Amino acid sequence: MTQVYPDAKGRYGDFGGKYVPETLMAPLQELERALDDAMDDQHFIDELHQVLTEYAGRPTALTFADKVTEQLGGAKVYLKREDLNHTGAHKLNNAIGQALLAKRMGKKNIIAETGAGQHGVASATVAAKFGLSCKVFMGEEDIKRQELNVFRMKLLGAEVVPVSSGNGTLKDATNEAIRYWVANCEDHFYLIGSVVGPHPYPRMVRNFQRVVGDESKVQFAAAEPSLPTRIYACVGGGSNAIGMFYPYLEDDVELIGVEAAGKGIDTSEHAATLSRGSRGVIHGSLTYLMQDENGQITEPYSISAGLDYPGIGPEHAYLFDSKRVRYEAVTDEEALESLKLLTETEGIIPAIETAHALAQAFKEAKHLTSDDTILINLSGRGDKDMATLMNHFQEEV
Amino acid sequence: MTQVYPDAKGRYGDFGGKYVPETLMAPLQELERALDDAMDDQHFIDELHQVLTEYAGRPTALTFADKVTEQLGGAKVYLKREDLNHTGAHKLNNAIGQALLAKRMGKKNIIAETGAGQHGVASATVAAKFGLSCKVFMGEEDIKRQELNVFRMKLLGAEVVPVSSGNGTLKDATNEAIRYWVANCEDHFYLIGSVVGPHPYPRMVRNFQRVVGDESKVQFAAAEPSLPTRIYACVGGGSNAIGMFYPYLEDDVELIGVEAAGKGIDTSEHAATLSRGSRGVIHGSLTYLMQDENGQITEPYSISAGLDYPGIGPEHAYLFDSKRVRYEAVTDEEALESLKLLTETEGIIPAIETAHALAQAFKEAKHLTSDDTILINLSGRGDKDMATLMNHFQEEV
Amino acid sequence: MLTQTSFQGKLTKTQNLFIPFLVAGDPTPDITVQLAQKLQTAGADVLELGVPYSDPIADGPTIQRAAKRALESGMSLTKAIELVPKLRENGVDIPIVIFTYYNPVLQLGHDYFFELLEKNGVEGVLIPDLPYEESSEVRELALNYDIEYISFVAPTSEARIQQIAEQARGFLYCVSTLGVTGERHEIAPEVLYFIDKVKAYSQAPVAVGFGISTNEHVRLIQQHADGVIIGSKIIRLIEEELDSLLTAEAREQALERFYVQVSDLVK
Amino acid sequence: MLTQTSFQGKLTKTQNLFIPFLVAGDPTPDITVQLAQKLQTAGADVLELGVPYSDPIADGPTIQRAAKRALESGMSLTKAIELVPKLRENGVDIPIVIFTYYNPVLQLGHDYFFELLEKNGVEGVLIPDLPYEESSEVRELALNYDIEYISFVAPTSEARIQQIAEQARGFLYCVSTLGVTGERHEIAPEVLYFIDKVKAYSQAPVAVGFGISTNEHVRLIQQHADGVIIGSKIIRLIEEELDSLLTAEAREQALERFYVQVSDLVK
Ligand SMILES: Cc1ncc(COP(=O)(O)O)c(C=O)c1O
Ligand SMILES: Cc1ncc(COP(=O)(O)O)c(C=O)c1O
Repeated sequence: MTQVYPDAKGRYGDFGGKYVPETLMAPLQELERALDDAMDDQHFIDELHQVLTEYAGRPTALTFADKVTEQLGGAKVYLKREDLNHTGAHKLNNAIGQALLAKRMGKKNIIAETGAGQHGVASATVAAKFGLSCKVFMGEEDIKRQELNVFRMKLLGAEVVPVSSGNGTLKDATNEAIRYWVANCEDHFYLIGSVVGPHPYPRMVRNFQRVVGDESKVQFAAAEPSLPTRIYACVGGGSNAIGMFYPYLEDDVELIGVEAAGKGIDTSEHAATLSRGSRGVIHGSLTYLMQDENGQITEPYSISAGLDYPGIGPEHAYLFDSKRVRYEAVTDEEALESLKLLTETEGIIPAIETAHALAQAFKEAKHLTSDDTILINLSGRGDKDMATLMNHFQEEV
Repeated sequence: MTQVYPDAKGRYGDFGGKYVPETLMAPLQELERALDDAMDDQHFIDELHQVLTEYAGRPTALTFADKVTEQLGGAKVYLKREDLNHTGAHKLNNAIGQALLAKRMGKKNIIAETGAGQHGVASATVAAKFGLSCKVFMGEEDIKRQELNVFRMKLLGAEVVPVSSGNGTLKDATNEAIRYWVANCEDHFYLIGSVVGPHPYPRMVRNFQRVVGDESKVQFAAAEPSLPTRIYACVGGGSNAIGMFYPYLEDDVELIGVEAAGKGIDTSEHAATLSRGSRGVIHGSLTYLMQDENGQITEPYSISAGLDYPGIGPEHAYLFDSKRVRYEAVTDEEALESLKLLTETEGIIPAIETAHALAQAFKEAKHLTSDDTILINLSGRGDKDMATLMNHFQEEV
Repeated sequence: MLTQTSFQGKLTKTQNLFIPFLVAGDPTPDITVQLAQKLQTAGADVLELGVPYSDPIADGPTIQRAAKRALESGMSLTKAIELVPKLRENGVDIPIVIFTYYNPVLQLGHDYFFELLEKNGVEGVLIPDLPYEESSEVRELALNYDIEYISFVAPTSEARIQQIAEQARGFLYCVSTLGVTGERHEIAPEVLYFIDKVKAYSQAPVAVGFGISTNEHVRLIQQHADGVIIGSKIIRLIEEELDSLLTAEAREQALERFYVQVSDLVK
Repeated sequence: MLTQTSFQGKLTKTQNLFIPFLVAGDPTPDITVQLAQKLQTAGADVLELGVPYSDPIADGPTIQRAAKRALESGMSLTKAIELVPKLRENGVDIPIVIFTYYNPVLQLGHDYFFELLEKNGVEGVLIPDLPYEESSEVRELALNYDIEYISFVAPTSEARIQQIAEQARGFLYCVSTLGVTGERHEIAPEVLYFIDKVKAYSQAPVAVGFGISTNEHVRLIQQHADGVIIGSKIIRLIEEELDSLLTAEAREQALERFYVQVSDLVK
């Protein structure tokens, strides 16, 4: 299966492709060639590995969550600790990979889109480390909501470009980043933050994120006699999930992607792209997305900024249709409850994105036995979410 | 030398000892016995190692800071990445060690003091992980200044006890924690956050923090043919510094501890205990401290809450007097400038505490040659300092 | 050497083409019809009728604003297509090309989309985010329905210029500069060189778009290409008259001023 | 079986001792003198004169507040010792014990400290954060200067009780409960058991402190121990009269009320 897709046109079954203005076709081909060339070059692979190890702090730990396990009374719960990655989430793995590639391609400038600012911070970080200029496109609404991350990017030397088009959120920031790239593709590298966008982005980002799953496989084998019964990851664009799932696709392991149900998938306020969306094209790729009957893309909602995206990576669309991965949706409330549970029992404050995966995993773990093991991708830490959490929990704690 | 101190009375040369109310003598002896017993027990050592590895994410990376090195044009700069430790600083190493010891001693409740909240968060974290109740004493002024960390502790399930005595800062919180401990020593474990306090605390905390230096020695040997020329660490109470320095004390390596000079050591607003303080007793230990001519302890000042302490660990007092370690002081301004430099060149936002070590190291690295290597203990990440940094840099960035 | 007649034979000219762009429904469907009449009177050879879209990645701020206004007036792909018979009723008989992003097309379904186009008498279609490699099914359907599928070439197209140009139908949309739609100050010499290169391969008339905003641009481009596509500049002219256009009593005069400005632009 | 006379022979009683505690300079040095007079009249056998300190880790909130007031009035270790001759001048002739944390002593230097004590006629010293193991030098100096170095025992002292008690001088300060200074509601039976145990070893009178705040406490304790040390309760009585004490016209009456309250406490 791992060999089957994407095909030469960047297709995962029906999904993927390159739905971009003509101007970008050449840069995408150039990128694809450079990527293939780099991934064949042991020197590049070694450099990537070295940066991941010596700079980002990989491998991240695999933690047996003994207290949660005890509390749930079902399957043994393991956590893959991407929260311990430099800058606090899996996002950096991909940013490092793409930045090294940009450098190799001789591009001195990177551009990136960001919603909550996590990918923006990761991009600004690698730009600083590798001596690249960095422009981060960010919706004006998001800039207001994520003051701290905006400041962090600036401190790292990046320029944050406010985007007022549309609703001034992630989708619009992405549109604007693409527009800027169209105009400046000759010397700019567009560093996309998830397994979305036109081919070869979904493949490239997956390959830079699979280190999560690959490491976990080795670590899990050292801890348990067999593979995990189930693996959980939250799904926004889908990069942490595919990074975790990919190395297990051909194994006898149940894989569960967890979307944001916001205020409920039966309301209009959610971001459950697979559970409630339909096929369409967004940001250069054919996939599932949230749209109205006229094919206008609609604004999603989730308490978690990183899941608040109307599309999803095309590989997930494929894995959904082919039923290799099960996708579930978890509400704001359920996520926050699980966040609190993990915090109180394990002393780990996860990102609200991550808490969606936790919620589904905890629900299911109860009904499994102590012979079962589950692995959750702890995609990031909750430090960035403190303002939101304070709003929500202030009275309770 | 490593065998010479502390002696049986907890003395490092003249320094250290147990200057505590009679009530605490027995609990301190109990602690000392339990500690010695635990450190002799391979089972305890293995458990400690396992938690550090699988939960905290150790070993933390050793990063070659190529861009800073290039920019400074002198010695090669290496960073020991305690910022990648769970909860973002070296503090957790010690909290894990003490919490495991508390559990082993059958104490179900821990108490801790905190200034900025870093040790409070570390304590609340281990309390959650090991199922202990946790009370964190914190000055009322600090509670106002560190709203976010207060919330974090509460979310982790800890009780934050406001301390209004004195100036309502760290020193007073420590006094209050000691008072509470005096009253509740039978079933409470006092989890001190640095190499301060009465014997055996300074020794215990050093032994739980030496993992930093021990790891770095192995990692450095893999990266360079010889030991570092100089090693730098910031000094508040002195735990990250002693953790880093201790394994090198008998080696031919220059060790530099960096205190907070605040607005300048010739003003009244600084926290440069060794550079400007005198001998005295604080929090149970004979050491250097900041006091007036009547022996009343004075309030220190530093932009960095973690260095804003009027005393220092007794082992540092000894290493200062014996000249084995050189101590320097760095102002707020110098620290912030180095914080910015590291952020922009390496994509790592350090804690303001850490930035003091950076400032001194960067100053000196310029005058060394490319045959020299320096190692800086990157004691923590700057996420906790964003509000302070925003205030300071908002116009600049 | 352009011999191909196209747009169901309705485009007989193959030089000095003037192809203006309107967003259907900007600011209202009725006004779009009136603006189209003026453009035809001012010499338009083909009308590019844009369908407003929530996420127009190939468009600059001017056309984004127009799309926003049009979406607020309730426009959709279906309604835009159904506006064509209205245009005909009102005397607009030049070939009409529907400009739409791919996602709304996908929601209608390819077949239904072409049925709609045919039923409503649309002569061409142009999808900016459906590059050559992704468009074979749509191009085939277009051939079957005898509707021109307009292709793009860009300065970065390089090796693909020939492939695309040789299969071009209707006209070949030559993106004059990198970037999204919007007015530009200067036309760089490389642009003219690029146009010449494209012309050498193209069977269809080569029309140049993106950034043409002055009469000088038009004259210069017409010396090298077969036509000009003018989008953002036209939208800007509409924006200048927006209040008047939306006021019943002032509209006639605003349309007249629009007509004069457009005529000056392409004179 | 207590035979030792102490405090340079000035303490001849070895039972039913009443040892009140004042913070020197709370709220002013002059008022401290007046309060001491009243305490002597109310039957005090020894006066414990506290030196205010910035970081009093063995004290509860009441004594912390007193220390704060005293520091604000400019009090220091030297000034507290120099207050003793003033007390003598005003007729306070019971033994006086200086209660001070160790750090101010260290700043003066051990020798100079004892010289000062001697010169000013202080009979005893008590350092709450200088436990037995850290105090050998100070104890030796105290012996040389014939000044009583008062030791503490606490419920947690266990094996050390005997060692400390056997070397006790002046009186042995028996910390009745865990915790810092402050009033308590009840005296637990374990406390009495603990006192009995201490008494069995001690050469010096055993005085019990920490938490004694009612006449019932005093009576109960006196049945087991040789004396009571009353600190926080005395400070509370001062606090109740604080405003009056600080007003020249009201002071005399306030002192009188203070006297009555103290007398009731130890009657
Ligand atoms: C911690 C964390 N987890 C998950 C996500 C969602 O992204 P993806 O689905 O690409 O992993 C984000 C996005 O910002 C994130 O910050
Ligand atoms: C990141 C960091 N570094 C250093 C310190 C200073 O403590 P110490 O001197 O004990 O290492 C602190 C204290 O909070 C800290 O948070």
